[in-house]
Amino acid sequence: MLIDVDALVLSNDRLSPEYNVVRLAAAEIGASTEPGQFVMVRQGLSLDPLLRRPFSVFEILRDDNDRVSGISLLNKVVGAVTGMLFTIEPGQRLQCLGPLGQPFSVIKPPARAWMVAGGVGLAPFLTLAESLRSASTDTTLFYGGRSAGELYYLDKFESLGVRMALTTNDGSLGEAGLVTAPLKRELQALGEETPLRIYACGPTEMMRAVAALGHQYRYPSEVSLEQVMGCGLGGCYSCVVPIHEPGGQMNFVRSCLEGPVFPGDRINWNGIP
Amino acid sequence: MLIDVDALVLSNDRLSPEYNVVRLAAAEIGASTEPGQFVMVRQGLSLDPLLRRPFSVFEILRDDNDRVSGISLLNKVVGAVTGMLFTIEPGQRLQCLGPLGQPFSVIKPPARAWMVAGGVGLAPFLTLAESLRSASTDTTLFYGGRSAGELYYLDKFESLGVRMALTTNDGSLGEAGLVTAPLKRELQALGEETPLRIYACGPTEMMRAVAALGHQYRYPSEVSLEQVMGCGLGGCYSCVVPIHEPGGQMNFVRSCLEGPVFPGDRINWNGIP
Amino acid sequence: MAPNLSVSLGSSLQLKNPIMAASGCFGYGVEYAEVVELSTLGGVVVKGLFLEEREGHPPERIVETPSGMLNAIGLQGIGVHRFIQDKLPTLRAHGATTIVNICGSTVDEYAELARILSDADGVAALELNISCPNIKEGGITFGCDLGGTHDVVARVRKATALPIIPKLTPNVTDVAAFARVAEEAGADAISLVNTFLAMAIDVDTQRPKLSNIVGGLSGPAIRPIAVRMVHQCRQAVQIPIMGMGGIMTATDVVEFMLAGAAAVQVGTANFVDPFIWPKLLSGLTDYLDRHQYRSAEEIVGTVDLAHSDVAWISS
Amino acid sequence: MAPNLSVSLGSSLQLKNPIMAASGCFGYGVEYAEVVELSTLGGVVVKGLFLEEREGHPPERIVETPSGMLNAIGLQGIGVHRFIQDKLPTLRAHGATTIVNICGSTVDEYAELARILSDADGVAALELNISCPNIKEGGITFGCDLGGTHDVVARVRKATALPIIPKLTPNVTDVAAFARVAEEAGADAISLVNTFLAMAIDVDTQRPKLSNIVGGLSGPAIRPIAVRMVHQCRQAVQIPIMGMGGIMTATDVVEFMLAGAAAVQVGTANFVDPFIWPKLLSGLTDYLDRHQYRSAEEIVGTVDLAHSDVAWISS
Ligand SMILES: Cc1cc2nc3c(=O)[nH]c(=O)nc-3n(C[C@H](O)[C@H](O)[C@H](O)COP(=O)(O)OP(=O)(O)OC[C@H]3O[C@@H](n4cnc5c(N)ncnc54)[C@H](O)[C@@H]3O)c2cc1C
Ligand SMILES: Cc1cc2nc3c(=O)[nH]c(=O)nc-3n(C[C@H](O)[C@H](O)[C@H](O)COP(=O)(O)OP(=O)(O)OC[C@H]3O[C@@H](n4cnc5c(N)ncnc54)[C@H](O)[C@@H]3O)c2cc1C
Ligand SMILES: Cc1cc2nc3c(=O)[nH]c(=O)nc-3n(C[C@H](O)[C@H](O)[C@H](O)COP(=O)(O)O)c2cc1C
Ligand SMILES: Cc1cc2nc3c(=O)[nH]c(=O)nc-3n(C[C@H](O)[C@H](O)[C@H](O)COP(=O)(O)O)c2cc1C
Ligand code: FES
Ligand code: FES
Repeated sequence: MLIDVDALVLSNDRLSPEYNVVRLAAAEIGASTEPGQFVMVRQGLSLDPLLRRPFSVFEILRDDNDRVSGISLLNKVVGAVTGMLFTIEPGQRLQCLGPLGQPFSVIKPPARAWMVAGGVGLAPFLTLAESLRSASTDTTLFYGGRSAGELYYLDKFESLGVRMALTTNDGSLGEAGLVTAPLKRELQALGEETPLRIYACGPTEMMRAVAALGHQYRYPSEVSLEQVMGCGLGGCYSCVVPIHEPGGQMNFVRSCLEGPVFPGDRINWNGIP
Repeated sequence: MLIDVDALVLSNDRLSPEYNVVRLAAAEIGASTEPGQFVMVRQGLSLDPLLRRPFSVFEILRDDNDRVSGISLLNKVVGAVTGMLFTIEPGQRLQCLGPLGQPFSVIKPPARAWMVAGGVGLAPFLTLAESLRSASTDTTLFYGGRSAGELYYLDKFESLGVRMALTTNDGSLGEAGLVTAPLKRELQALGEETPLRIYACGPTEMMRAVAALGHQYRYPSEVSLEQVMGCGLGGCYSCVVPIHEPGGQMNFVRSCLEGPVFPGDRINWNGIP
Repeated sequence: MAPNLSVSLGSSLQLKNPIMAASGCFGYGVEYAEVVELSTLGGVVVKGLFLEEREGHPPERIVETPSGMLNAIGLQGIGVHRFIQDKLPTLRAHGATTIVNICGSTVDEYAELARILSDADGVAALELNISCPNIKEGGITFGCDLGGTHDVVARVRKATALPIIPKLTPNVTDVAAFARVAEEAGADAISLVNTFLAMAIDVDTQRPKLSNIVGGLSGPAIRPIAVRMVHQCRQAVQIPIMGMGGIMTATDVVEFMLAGAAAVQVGTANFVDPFIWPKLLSGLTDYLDRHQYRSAEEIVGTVDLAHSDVAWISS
Repeated sequence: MAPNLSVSLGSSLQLKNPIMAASGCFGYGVEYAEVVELSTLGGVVVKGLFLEEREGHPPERIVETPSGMLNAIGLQGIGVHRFIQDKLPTLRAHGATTIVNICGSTVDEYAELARILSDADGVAALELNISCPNIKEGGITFGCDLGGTHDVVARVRKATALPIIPKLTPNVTDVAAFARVAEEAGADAISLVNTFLAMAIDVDTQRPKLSNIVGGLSGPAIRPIAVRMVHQCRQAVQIPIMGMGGIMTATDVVEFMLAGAAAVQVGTANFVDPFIWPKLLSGLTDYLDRHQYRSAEEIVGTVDLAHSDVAWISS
């Protein structure tokens, strides 16, 4: 059920000068969030910035009794609201509306799951990894960043039993280059018979490449798009994505309602700014 | 000299649900502020609220070596910015532009000084009391509030050797009624020969009454007006006060430049909203 | 006793309360059925409809600006027939007071839309969108021309018995003149404002931020202009006014009503807070209670101008 | 090498840089002599002057609105003679490039002001304020009428050899038409926008917040509309444009220049941050450096519209 919580900030861990994790006492949202869903946030009563901003739910927080106690957001500073989220202090509050959007489909064994994350595109994959691993799905994280200092939460994924394939632009951790390189290599090496689902979140060009690889090797892919969203609820038609409809026709669909997760194949990538 | 300091908030003492004192590391401003001067404040980069707000300098802070280390503001919540100032936390920053405006004139013995404060109108009087008392001027504070819980910093004034005449609307501290009642009584009791200057800050009706009493008993008064101020520097002409000019003519003068302190006699009180 | 919130927008349109969802900011209404009880709203103005389906403009379709936003959705929509078939029954089932915002490239299209919607079950009124700033054909070309405004209103008047409410654009020198023409041509009420034609440029790419180059500015940034226009129109016409532009709080609702709006619409604020509706309603009720009014209609147009000229100099 | 910031506003007005203080937001300039080296500004447009002294409107004269403010100062001023006597020498002494904003109730008054100021020492240009929304006589009545605009500009053109820059109001349907008329009548440049006519009501007292009932909206709230209007005018006329409306940062300066402004004015932002001037100048320099321009003039009007229509459907 959709709710709006004026959530207390429990902690703010600054991971780097650009990335941080904000933990929020929004148990009601956490309790009903599925992997890949998002919340729309805003702070206070100021009318500038005006609109809420979409953020993936990064973690579902649990208390000592393993009851859901909140959520966290993985934030990367790019502008006004992400800048504010970086400086927010425990004790302050953040309005969170959610959960919203269509989640990833959680594939089950014997199929394998390959998650491909670029930068802050890691955000939806921690909850997905948890769901996949509780279903005992064989799960890999292909994760690329600019440098070693920009790859986060590796221990956490490892502790869930996720196989890691890391890349950095500068080669300071894992393989040097783009995250699509090991992905392509492993796809080539894969036997045709292995059922597999690819999940991707990151820069548009990365997702496009992943969707193309999925198409080429005939594996289904799901990408989580980051369109500009005015409302998150289907009211404004700002967040549209050009989609190939089953009939061959082209259509603008609202990524807040029908996404943000889409089959990679359905998207007309040329129409995404 | 006028400067703009992005001042660190050192502390925020909430005195009541409406009043608080914010201490700011703005030593450069503190070092050159005279009693009755003000600063224009704003927080952060948000464009709503947009304009700065004027606040009297309440205290000049000093470090252990008695060097000026900052200033404080006495804040009363009435709207957006005063509300923000109430919730601000140490570690955050507040932009302070100042010092601005014409100060009170600090009268010297044998003249006496009577300060009349209503509510948050107390703000400019702590620095004035300090200056008066260092000049050994016999100083009285007539101070009115709604109830005992809304009269602040009494010890501080007493420790400076200021005589106190307190009133509350509900009689919970001092005399019941308006602060102009004891003022009037004491003016009546005063011998004609005693030189005296009256200073007033508070609600417009109070200042108007004080100016009228001063006029009636032929003592000079100085009032500190609280006009809406767009800029604080003489640029916008928003803050004007209708003034009786020496020639008998009427004129709108900018209270940020020629005030906020004016001789009570010079003001056309009917023209103040 | 709780104040009476109902207001009338002309003889044939009675609203439960003066607070409605603005066109294009509430989808087809059905999207919000889980968020707010649609029947509690004064009305739901659905997204602008053409006769036919439209794909709208490519992204980017919106950009945020100080206390506002630009949109150039381009009236993506399902067309009137699919609306009647797929959406209207749901709106009816939820007890919504549905006002349909219609848009045409020609006067005939407006008339045709009006005829079709007159036959549909569950349409309370038609809002004539002659003010959309971000489509090329139709729309604002009628709204910026007195003759064009007259033609559309007069033709739709002939085509339907439904209450008709032309929606005026603020992008004109004298909005009151358009209000008068609309009244003369037979409008039951007018609504204003639609958005302000505006533009934002990305300085890094040196391209417009919107794919459509220009878009419409809405949100609290425009409120003071919208309030002024509502007040001007109130002095120019007898028919009721639906006021809008930047309403975010119940105080803003009251401001528009004092300026002369018999009802208000809320657009952009619904994006910021989809749970705003009960807050606005209870805020309005509180205001009326506090000021001891028995009905919302009592405050329409009652802004007090008498004290504005402080006669300081004479005193 | 540092990029060349100088820009020309017509043949007889060369500015050191494109960033000027807007009229009415910088007093007579002298108020800010301690805050900013006046000679470092592209120019100082002084507060609107009539022939005679004016007392202006009683308070309240301003009210803040979301990301903006309304003002109805009512052009309080010292009149042209006292300006020439008391303020101009100081401006000259500080090396300011002074542009005088003039305002009249009749066409004759504009011409008379122009004549008087032509004889004064230290006036770089005249800005013709035909767009002040909050005085009854003169001003905006000329600015909202094509004939009136033409008359004022043509008459002032005859009265002076100084560069003349009519300042256009945004409160019109087609600002580009006014730009064209101004050009035809002999303007050297145009400036826009003045403020938007607007209103705010105090719901508790039920009175207008401004003593003058209405006032002019300025500040970042209006920026997207102003940028659009500058861009429209750029396509309509050859003469240079001074753009303004809500500039708060160097990015905003660049946005206006890309839209077509040869220079910009900054008004409300100076209230928020009187130390803004060096920040804007260094921000502009940084931008030009980063994008490898050698001069500010290179970016005027270069917004790239070619990519705006993303041809997604064909791909
Ligand atoms: C479903 C969804 C989930 C998201 N999850 C996360 C997340 O978990 N963590 C996270 O840090 N971010 C996430 N984002 C992106 C995030 O919403 C944007 O970074 C944010 O809206 C920018 O707001 P701002 O006020 O900081 O930037 P603004 O000041 O609004 O803009 C600054 C710059 O950022 C660009 N920008 C604006 N919106 C986006 C966007 N949606 N994507 C990329 N660039 C943008 C603008 O073009 C502009 O150049 C998500 C977006 C979507 C749609
Ligand atoms: C020289 C000077 C010194 C001041 N010193 C102090 C001080 O030391 N401490 C302090 O708490 N306040 C002081 N004030 C008043 C303070 O500036 C206002 O309370 C403040 O600007 C309100 O801002 P806001 O955003 O909270 O209210 P807004 O949201 O802007 O307005 C809320 C309500 O407050 C009213 N209001 C706005 N400005 C004023 C004003 N100037 N006076 C009274 N009511 C106003 C508005 O009409 C409105 O109804 C001073 C004012 C001046 C001119
Ligand atoms: C995203 C968006 C889409 C809109 N679509 C329409 C529309 O289809 N028809 C219409 O008449 N107005 C449309 N409008 C204008 C609004 O109905 C309203 O007039 C305007 O936004 C001002 O109100 P606000 O400030 O409360 O949003 C739209 C506005 C927005 C923001
Ligand atoms: C308080 C105030 C006074 C103004 N006075 C004048 C004036 O005298 N003459 C004039 O042409 N414009 C005047 N303006 C308009 C500004 O010059 C400018 O056109 C407008 O404010 C938009 O720019 P901004 O958003 O940067 O303030 C005034 C604006 C304000 C806010
Ligand atoms: S964000 Fe508004 S429709 Fe998707
Ligand atoms: S506050 Fe701007 S002139 Fe006084």
